[in-house]
Amino acid sequence: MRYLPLSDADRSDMLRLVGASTIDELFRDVPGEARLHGPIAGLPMHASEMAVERHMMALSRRNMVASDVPFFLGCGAYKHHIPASVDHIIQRGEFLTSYTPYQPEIAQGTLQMMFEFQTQVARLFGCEVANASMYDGSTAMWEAILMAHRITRRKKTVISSGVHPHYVSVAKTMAKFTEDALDTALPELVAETDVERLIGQIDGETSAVVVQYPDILGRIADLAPIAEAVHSAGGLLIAVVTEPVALGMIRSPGEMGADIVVGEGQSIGVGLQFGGPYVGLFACREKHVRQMPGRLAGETVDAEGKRGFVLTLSTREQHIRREKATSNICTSSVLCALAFTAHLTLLGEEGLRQLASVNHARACEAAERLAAIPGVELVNDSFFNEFTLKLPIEARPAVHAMVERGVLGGVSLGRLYPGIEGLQNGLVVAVTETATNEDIDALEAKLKEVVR
Amino acid sequence: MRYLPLSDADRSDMLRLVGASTIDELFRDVPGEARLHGPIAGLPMHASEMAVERHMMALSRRNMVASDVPFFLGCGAYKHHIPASVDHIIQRGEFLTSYTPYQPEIAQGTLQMMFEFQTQVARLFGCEVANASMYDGSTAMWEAILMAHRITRRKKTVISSGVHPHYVSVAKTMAKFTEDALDTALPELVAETDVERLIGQIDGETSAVVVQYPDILGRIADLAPIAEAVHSAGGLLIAVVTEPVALGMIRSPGEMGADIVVGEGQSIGVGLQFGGPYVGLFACREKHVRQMPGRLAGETVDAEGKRGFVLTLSTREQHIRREKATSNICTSSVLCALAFTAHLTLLGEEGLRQLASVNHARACEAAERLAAIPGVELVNDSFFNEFTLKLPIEARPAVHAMVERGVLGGVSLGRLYPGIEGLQNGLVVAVTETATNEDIDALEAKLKEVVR
Amino acid sequence: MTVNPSGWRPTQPSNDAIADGHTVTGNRALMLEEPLIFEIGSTEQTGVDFDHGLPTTPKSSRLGGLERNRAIGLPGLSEAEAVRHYTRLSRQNYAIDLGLFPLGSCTMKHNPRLNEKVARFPGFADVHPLQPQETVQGALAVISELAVWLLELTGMYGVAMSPKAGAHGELCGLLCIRAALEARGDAREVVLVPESAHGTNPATAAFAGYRVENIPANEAGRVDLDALKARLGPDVAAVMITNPNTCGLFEPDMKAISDAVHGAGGFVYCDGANFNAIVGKVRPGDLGIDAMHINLHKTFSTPHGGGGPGSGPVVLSQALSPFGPLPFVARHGDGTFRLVEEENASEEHPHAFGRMVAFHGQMGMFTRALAYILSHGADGLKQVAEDAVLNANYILRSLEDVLDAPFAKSGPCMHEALFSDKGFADDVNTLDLAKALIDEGFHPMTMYFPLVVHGAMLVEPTETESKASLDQFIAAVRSIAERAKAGDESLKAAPVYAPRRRLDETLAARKPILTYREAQAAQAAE
Amino acid sequence: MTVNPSGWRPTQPSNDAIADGHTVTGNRALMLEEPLIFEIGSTEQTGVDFDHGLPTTPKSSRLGGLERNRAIGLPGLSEAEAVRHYTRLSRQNYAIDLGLFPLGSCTMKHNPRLNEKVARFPGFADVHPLQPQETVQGALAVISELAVWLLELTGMYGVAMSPKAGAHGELCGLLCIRAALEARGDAREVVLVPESAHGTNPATAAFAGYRVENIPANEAGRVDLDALKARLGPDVAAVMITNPNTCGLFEPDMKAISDAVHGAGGFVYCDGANFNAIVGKVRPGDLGIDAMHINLHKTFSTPHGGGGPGSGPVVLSQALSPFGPLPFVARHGDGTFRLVEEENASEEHPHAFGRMVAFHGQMGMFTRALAYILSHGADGLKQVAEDAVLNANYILRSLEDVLDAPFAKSGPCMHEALFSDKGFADDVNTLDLAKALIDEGFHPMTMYFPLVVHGAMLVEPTETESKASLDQFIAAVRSIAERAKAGDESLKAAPVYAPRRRLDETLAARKPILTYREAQAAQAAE
Ligand SMILES: Cc1ncc(COP(=O)(O)O)c(C=O)c1O
Ligand SMILES: Cc1ncc(COP(=O)(O)O)c(C=O)c1O
Repeated sequence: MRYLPLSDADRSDMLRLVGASTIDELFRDVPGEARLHGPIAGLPMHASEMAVERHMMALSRRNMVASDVPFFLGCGAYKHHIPASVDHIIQRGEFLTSYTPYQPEIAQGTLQMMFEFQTQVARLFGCEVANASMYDGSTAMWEAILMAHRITRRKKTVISSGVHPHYVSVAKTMAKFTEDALDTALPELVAETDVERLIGQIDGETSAVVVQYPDILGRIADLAPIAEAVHSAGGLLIAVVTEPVALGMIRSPGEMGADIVVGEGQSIGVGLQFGGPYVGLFACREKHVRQMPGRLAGETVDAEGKRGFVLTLSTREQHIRREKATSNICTSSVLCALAFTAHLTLLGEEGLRQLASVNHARACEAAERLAAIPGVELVNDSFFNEFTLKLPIEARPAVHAMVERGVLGGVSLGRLYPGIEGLQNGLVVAVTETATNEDIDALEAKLKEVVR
Repeated sequence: MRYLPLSDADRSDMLRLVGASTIDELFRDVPGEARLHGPIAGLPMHASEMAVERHMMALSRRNMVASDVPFFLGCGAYKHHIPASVDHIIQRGEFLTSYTPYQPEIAQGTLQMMFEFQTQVARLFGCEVANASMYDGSTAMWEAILMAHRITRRKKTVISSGVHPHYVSVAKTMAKFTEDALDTALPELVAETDVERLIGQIDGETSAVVVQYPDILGRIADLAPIAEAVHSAGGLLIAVVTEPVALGMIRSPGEMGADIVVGEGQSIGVGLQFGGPYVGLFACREKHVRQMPGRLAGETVDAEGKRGFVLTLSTREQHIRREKATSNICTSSVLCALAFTAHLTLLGEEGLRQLASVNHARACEAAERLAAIPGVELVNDSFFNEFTLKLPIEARPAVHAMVERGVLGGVSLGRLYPGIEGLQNGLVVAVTETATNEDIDALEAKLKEVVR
Repeated sequence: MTVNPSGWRPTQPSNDAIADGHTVTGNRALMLEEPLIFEIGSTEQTGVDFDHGLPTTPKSSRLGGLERNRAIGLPGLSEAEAVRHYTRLSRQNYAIDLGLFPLGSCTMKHNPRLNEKVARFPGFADVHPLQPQETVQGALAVISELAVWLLELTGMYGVAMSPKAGAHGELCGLLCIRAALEARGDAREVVLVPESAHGTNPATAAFAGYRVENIPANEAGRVDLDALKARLGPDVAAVMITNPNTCGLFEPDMKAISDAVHGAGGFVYCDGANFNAIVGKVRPGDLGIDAMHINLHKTFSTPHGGGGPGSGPVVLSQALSPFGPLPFVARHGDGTFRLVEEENASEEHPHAFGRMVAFHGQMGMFTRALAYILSHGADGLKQVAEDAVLNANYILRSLEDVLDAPFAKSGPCMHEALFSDKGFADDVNTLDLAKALIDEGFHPMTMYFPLVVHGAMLVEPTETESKASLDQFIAAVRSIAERAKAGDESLKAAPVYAPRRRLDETLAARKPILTYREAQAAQAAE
Repeated sequence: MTVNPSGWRPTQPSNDAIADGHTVTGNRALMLEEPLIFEIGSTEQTGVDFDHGLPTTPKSSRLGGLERNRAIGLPGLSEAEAVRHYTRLSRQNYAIDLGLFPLGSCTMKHNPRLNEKVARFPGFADVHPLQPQETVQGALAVISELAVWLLELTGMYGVAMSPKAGAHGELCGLLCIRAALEARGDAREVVLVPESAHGTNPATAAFAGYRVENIPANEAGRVDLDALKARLGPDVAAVMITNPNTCGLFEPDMKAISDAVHGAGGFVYCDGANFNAIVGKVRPGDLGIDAMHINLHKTFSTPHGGGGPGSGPVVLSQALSPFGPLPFVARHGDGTFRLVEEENASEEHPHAFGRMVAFHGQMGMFTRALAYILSHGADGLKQVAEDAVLNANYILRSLEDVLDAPFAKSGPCMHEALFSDKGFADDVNTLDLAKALIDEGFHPMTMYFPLVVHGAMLVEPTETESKASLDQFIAAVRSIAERAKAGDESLKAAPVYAPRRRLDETLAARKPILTYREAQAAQAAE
């Protein structure tokens, strides 16, 4: 087997040294009846690299590739161009095949990268501190709700109807078991977000309000009034960002008063990959850092006084605190964080601003043209690179019909909110820098066809 | 521009320091009338990575990809499966972006790899020493002829009709200018090679005899008799190997008495790449090493007595010897040599033997089946993974007709020997481990169609 | 072009230069210092280009009046600088690709490059999670093929693929258990966890709303069966067992434990982080286990990447399968695949406890793990376990005379060898030995875990280490162990050759500096 | 999992351990020793697998009775060991990705990763050179697009794409010249080459069957025009000029030189290795040049790869174009492409001097170079030359007070700054300064070339270095230069931090050991 260095000669020498005559003697603690003899029956034996590669290639060809067709899907995962150097960097063996940096003297590469990542995320979100990554945006949001709960010692959380429905269901799932009370609602196909409702729901029991920015329909609303309302009630504001590229153009949640800002980092540096691995972003106020989940890299000095970095505040974590830890997270998503930080470093503030402008301009153009299709209405007043259309027909069949015409035309709200009255005609369209004029032409043409 | 670190601010600071008010002052040695003002007119301006990638992708899609169709081309370039780790290794920045190892203290990686490569090539070819690579097989062959000429001080070289015609024309081109006399001939569609003829041509003027093994039609002949004949006439035997994988099963030229063995290393570790870059292999007897062209890595010790490697015997080379150098070669093909040595290290002797057996077995199977097609004859008695068929019709149109049927069915001798009587019906078919049963079925079926 | 006309030849030089060891740049030849991006980049600089004549924001921007009005402070680098920055940083890391990385409990094995290649096929890497299902049949096929393998290898009934790492898998398993108990109206609030358990076990139990109680180990390093039985009762929802356990030992009483727990109406959760020791040799399903997570980033070699991403599918018994989370992949008779999500759950999977993540789990890890499994096949995976166990026992027996091996008498270990600092001179500890190993060119073993052994050193070589590599490691450990017993003070100075000497973790925790502040620039420059 | 319960905090440790500097393994933390594959591999071991039931050689083998009957002696490694072997070796190399690599005349600039990606598109990487032309139109299009760019950038008439490197391009150019002369029945046998020329120039001229004569330089480091004119005559076939020349200076008399050579019936070959200095600023075609090679691996950033592969297309004047080699790509009106090869040469290109390589040249370099050129565009390429020249002048002016810069008075340099060892203490030389630079974390400049300057140091920073990187380099050189002048003996000990101290090149040449012999094992082990 190509990955196994021991030869049969090595094996018998080593068995002799450990004083066993057969390998199975080393498994003697395994009750005989449970021990398997010979390879598990019915399963294939080892295969050559060429055979495996061909099998996987054949499977991969059964998927429609985003870059091969006009593509307009978003709703929590975005297609952006990733510089080739990012993939080169994350394939450096010293990053790819290292572990969580437990031995800082020989892990400065990962630790410094984490420190840079934390700083970039904090600045992008307008917060004081950020951690070194969570699994993804949806789990980061639940951890934020729990963190608020620890800080405020309150259990009621008000969640905006504009939060990604999958994120909401993750929170609902967990809340069942932690007995947190979640106040949720469904979005409506209107231009305004549910700011009013949120403010209305806040009371002295409210631990936090959770708002997505931009929201699931692409709408952008000022968070300041909500922050004010929840703060004056002694609660916290949690903002969720699923498209961080937007922050190259619009105000950060932190600036508007959010106490905890979490997000999905996929859209910077990480490919679509059918949903994972992605990278959860988590930022907050410095005063709350000891309630934060996840790894934190911190600056210190070595025995010669040289600056260096270490994992710190680990007394928050499971390996020290066990059942009293702020979270059970251990392995998170550091390699994706590396991709994120490398891409953001290549962009820099100037590049991010330009990238955001191109996205917004393209989206504005597409929105205008699509809204001009008879029977099709643009729901949003405000949006960044993603907006919602109200079709004259159900959007879900329309999406399938567009697929048959070779266009991935958007995400239907029917997919995200199955069977919910009033949302079935909603189509969420994301337009990034990767959409060409020809792509937009194709979308316009095919959508016209299918709605007529 | 994304690759340029200087900002405009840097530029003006630096101009100030060098005492120039404009960048063009630094170009003042360039006569005014020759100096261009502004970007060259009519050429496009810089482009985004995404735009360039799309343009190149579009061009690449205008080629038929070997792995996408049943594929049977050889004649000096072979399609073998290359382990993914080989490409990972050659993309290590420390190999990819380093220069010829002129500073050995910080180039041991490349130097040790060269030393290992030299040893592998020498052993594979059955020679005492090998160099650290040439451009490709064709230029290596000419360098071998010149080397023999330096050693024997004779100018007549007899070249077998079984040598790749492109290699022969490279030699003829050079010989015109060096006034070396080349005795060449065209192959015939028969089972025997031209051993007789070669031996017949040898005389006291003969510097070297050049034989390809296996030859252009895939035939394998014992080199010992030729070696004997040319040695007794005071000349040298040069063997050319274009498919080194064959040496996993058949005797090495060195064993049979070849004095200089050159080859094309592409088939181990290097992709087809439409013909380049490839890697020339060059091996010979130790006593002739000072007449050898190209870089050589040698073992030595450092100031602390630790083993290390350096470029050595450079008094053969242009940078020291200038017009008296053994060759003008400088940059050669070290990264391809790395791919070769990495792949061969993964194979090892056992893997190479197995790989060769699979190739031979597949080729035998295909040969039998194709020879069974009415009107189609197998020319070879002997072959490794490549053989020649005599078709009832001209092979060149047959190849095009197979392309229309989605099969890359082989190399026609009409392409290699345009207009040569008696060769037009020849089709050279290479069958490697990458050819599946379905591929061979397809070839058989399509060939049947086109020859009927 | 470089020549040495002077014909100069080296003579043993003095080492003063090393001793004083200062360079203008702070670099030491190939050991290069690297500043922070905030110290070298600028907010105007960028390493990306945009095409000419690209539309920029139209007059009527649609940003709802929330245009950014402050700078963010994100430095940019040209691509040339960025590639160099990260390459130089990477060289300050140790990694499997560099040498033995025997971090016990972490299974740091070779990461095949084929898997990296496969995961990057456009058909896998460039597919959106919400694409219509008819356009992602290949992706669903990968998930389902991998699921089948995991079930076969574990002998379990169902598998939840979406958990994002081991701890997330633990959570998934406990939530299944909780859902199952609630389904029968049985509200239990205690989860029993051995003292030797990994921190994520108790943390997860708490995260799932349970109260955690420890169960003791016997002197053979196994769960004390009697103590466990004694504690079982109507309040115990589950027992979390790690098997092979964190002392690197197999729990011979596993079946008995399961029976006892089931007898008391509880469930058995098995922490499968150590599955590498038994894959293809034993099927947890045959030991009465109800739920077990599998760290694809351990047993099935998806790269650890400096701390993730991982993937933690959870295999489930028949009793728990109905409660597994959404979404999952269902296979039709006609060979096509369909996602079971909230909308169709009511028919197909009514008891699902809910959803754990936004999408379908770690697809990029599934492709790698499947390629790994297909490469090994049933025979290769069995060999993996055997070689992993053989390598660990080889280390155990080669070191037990110089290092205290608390459970060595009780027989062979599984995939990891456990040692303690017993016998070290008073002022020398496990940390010192670990740091000395760094200078020898090895990554240290896991230190101070499990907590049940003093100054624990947990060594997991894995099956992808050659005998030569183990022998070199053994020689290094032996010499350091001798020094540790002799109380050699110079161990305190280790490491001396690493990019950094020992770092002050206490300072870092007392005055946390978690992000870069421009103010620091000055200070850093000092 | 690692914690530090002892709460230990570092105190400035002693450095003794460094001074004695010995480890059991010989490793120094991340600086790892690596044996030869012949010392760690075995002929039975392999890192590849073959599928079960693959046909093996049938009874009737067709090998003509030449089956191998001896072992070859090729060691194999498992993939795990192989990846580690080459990774560890790679870490003993310096590279552009690590830092400044100012090797004069070699143009070590950043190698964009996009180009690596593009070259690996299956449509380029997995195409056979002898595929029918209708199946390789994309490949032919790449060659022809790149050719058009090279012609535009140089203002020349034709281009030969097949030469495999710079030296091969020189050969191509001289053979065109020779063919052109022979075509007019004019047999000339001398080629004039400046003393300062790169070694490949005279070597190539000899390789092409010419006699080489040197032409002197004037004290401004340029070709002595009068001396050249005086030497011109009916026996002079060509003059080879490097422009910008190897002293990093532009030849202001280039046009006059060309006119004189043409006047005497000869041709002008220009060594284009230094084209990076003028790309987009000057077109060689406007200076009367007849042939010039372009090192795609320099100016157009295809990676040097530790010594190749490169690519050396040659641009030709109208006078020489008819004689260019086969094959080449012709573009039809309908946008399709066709190869002109031996078979159709007689109609389309009757005067071709012949063929230089088996196939079509370095396709893998063409794709990279084209991606590089399209990325920069006309504006970016001009900027490349300007920044390259600016960076070199910045270094020249920042060091001329501490290092002798022989031609600094004569005005600005182009893309490289040249210094001499004048002023160093007697026993200190250029080599010592270079080796000290290694400890500082830089690759040394080109040493002892060009030969016209004593102890030459030729520094070519290229345009992809930031000002910060140059400043750090300048600081390091300044301090070493001071030590060199002061005769600081410790320079002789440099490098001290590299994987190896200075190596004995004389020993290597006196008793060449060019391949591994098992006998050595013992000796090596000593
Ligand atoms: C025994 C054990 N359990 C659980 C875990 C947690 O797994 P993960 O890090 O994938 O969340 C680990 C990983 O370190 C472990 O070693
Ligand atoms: C001035 C000069 N001419 C020619 C060459 C030879 O080019 P190549 O190494 O590509 O053959 C070089 C490369 O070092 C050079 O610097």
